[in-house]
Amino acid sequence: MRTEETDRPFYFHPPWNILFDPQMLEKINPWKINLSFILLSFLEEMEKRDVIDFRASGIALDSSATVYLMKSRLLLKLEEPPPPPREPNPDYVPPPIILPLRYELTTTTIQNLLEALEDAIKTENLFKLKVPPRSELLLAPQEIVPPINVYLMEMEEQMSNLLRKIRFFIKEGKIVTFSKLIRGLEKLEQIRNFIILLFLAHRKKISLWQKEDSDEIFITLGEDTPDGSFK
Amino acid sequence: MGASSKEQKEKPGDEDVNRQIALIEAALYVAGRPLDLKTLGRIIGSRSKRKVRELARMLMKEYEKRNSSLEVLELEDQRFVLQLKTDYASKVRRLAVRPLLTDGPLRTLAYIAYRQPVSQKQVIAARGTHAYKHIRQLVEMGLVEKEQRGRNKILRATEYFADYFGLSHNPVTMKRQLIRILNSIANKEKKKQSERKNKENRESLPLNLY
Amino acid sequence: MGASSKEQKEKPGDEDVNRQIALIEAALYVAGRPLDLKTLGRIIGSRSKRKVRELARMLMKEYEKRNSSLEVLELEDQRFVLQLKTDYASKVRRLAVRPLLTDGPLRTLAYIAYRQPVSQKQVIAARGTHAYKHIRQLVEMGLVEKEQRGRNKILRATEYFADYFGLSHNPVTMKRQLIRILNSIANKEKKKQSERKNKENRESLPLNLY
Repeated sequence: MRTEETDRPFYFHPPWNILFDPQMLEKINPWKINLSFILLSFLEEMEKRDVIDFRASGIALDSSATVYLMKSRLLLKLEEPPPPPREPNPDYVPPPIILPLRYELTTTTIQNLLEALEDAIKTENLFKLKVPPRSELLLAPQEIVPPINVYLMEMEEQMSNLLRKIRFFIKEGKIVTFSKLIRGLEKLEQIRNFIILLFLAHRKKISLWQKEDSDEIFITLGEDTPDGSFK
Repeated sequence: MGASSKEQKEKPGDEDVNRQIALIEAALYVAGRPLDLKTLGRIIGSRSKRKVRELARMLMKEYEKRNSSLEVLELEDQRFVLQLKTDYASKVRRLAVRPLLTDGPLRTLAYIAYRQPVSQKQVIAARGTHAYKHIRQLVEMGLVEKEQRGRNKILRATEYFADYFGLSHNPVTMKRQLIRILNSIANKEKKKQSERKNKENRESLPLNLY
Repeated sequence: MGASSKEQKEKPGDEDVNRQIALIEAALYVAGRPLDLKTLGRIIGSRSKRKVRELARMLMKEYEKRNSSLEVLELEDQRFVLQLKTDYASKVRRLAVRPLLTDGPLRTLAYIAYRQPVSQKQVIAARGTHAYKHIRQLVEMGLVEKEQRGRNKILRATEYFADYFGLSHNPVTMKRQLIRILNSIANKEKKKQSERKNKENRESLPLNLY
């Protein structure tokens, strides 16, 4: 019935084990060790068990000397010994109060969240995030203004053309990215496509996405154009 | 015929009572704080405080009979509150919606409540400089309020705090009630500590108790 | 003899079951949101989903039997929730007085949910340095989670956030839901604005699309 635990000598258990574990002894703050208590109880325990272990006593004595040495070294470094633990407090601090647990319905609604979102987006540096893939495209406005005017006149037609193209890509099961959509087109055409995309998004025909750290724009069909319908 | 007309009268009456009790329950559930008879009366559409109290007590009894982790309490000032029984708290604490205060801020809170009105300077002197952070947190949570008085900042527990414990909103009464609560907590803790000391063979034990 | 030993066995068993049901109630009450079987299992110390579901259903039945304004529901994804019955909500909603978050942190939260997954850097750039504090608070409240990815900290909204606002747990769907609702608000607002002034700034148009 003897377990491994009971086979080990008693002094390998707390509080005496501190004297028999050099690694532990090195780590501990010597001021935290009450040597007289440990040694006295060690002796008492040996007496109680009627086994005098001189080897263990020697180690205990050696460790005690080490602890004293550590303490005196700290003192020499002008380190104050910590104040006695039970010094009366200058002011009484009551124990922590535990608040009772009560569920509480909060007043914040999804509406509040969305209003907050609008505010957050308004103040965000939008241009940094919303520019098309190559920002230089928008940096030459003089050149593109006249053609756009022509374009605006046939906007409806252009929009349905582009929407057809997007649907085609989606039907093929491909992810529609802006760069895929404009692949092979000239710069001016790319800009036109981007503007039409914005109009399509405005009419909820499509949704536009951007991933973080990427200039790519992802395109999905909008709520007014469910995936299945290819009218 | 008389019997049947009586039945007809009682039936909707019972339903009314049930509905009113359920409404009081709904009110206490949503509020998450003690509500007074006037507020509860407004919810069930009754001006009779006596009647409202009766209904709230019926709800309280119903909760007592149930095998429930929740309880309805009647506080000294005739307010009622629905809350979790304390012996369930430790197991489900971490699921709570609001960030829960850790031991440090709770001690600072206890100190402020105990000494209120108390200057911030005094709180820092008693609790250390980390208490600045606690005070900020407690003010943010609405448990403590700060008032500039001359060069001093005066701290006190809020009514919201008082509601947590079902304490009176009157500062003097609140303080008296609090001191009683804090003393009883302190006594319990002392008991626990001495029990723990007796068992203190392993270092890991006291850590796991919390 | 057999009967008495059976009785002895059953009694503590019954108490256990009652305690476990009450613990599930405690968890659902404190959380105020749907909890899955795993979470509930952890609370009652059981890994058997079947058993947890059974106990939660017992709680549900108990609530059905009571004259209560509260109900326990089993959702399609096997989560359970304790909530106020809808026909009581309108009567007591005005007793809710505290917002989940103040304006600043709420805006930061909305921004994170909208842009997620989003780097902390980007959130700070968009919301200002005070957002560091907001992020800490949001993480503490369990509304946002932070993941270290290389040198970046990536933020996203948690399932708790989704549950609180009744949004999908799937981040992509959640984002789409947010955008849809936002667009409908934006459109309404735009209508109002254009009614007020016919001259609309053309540049602002595409910006509101997102």
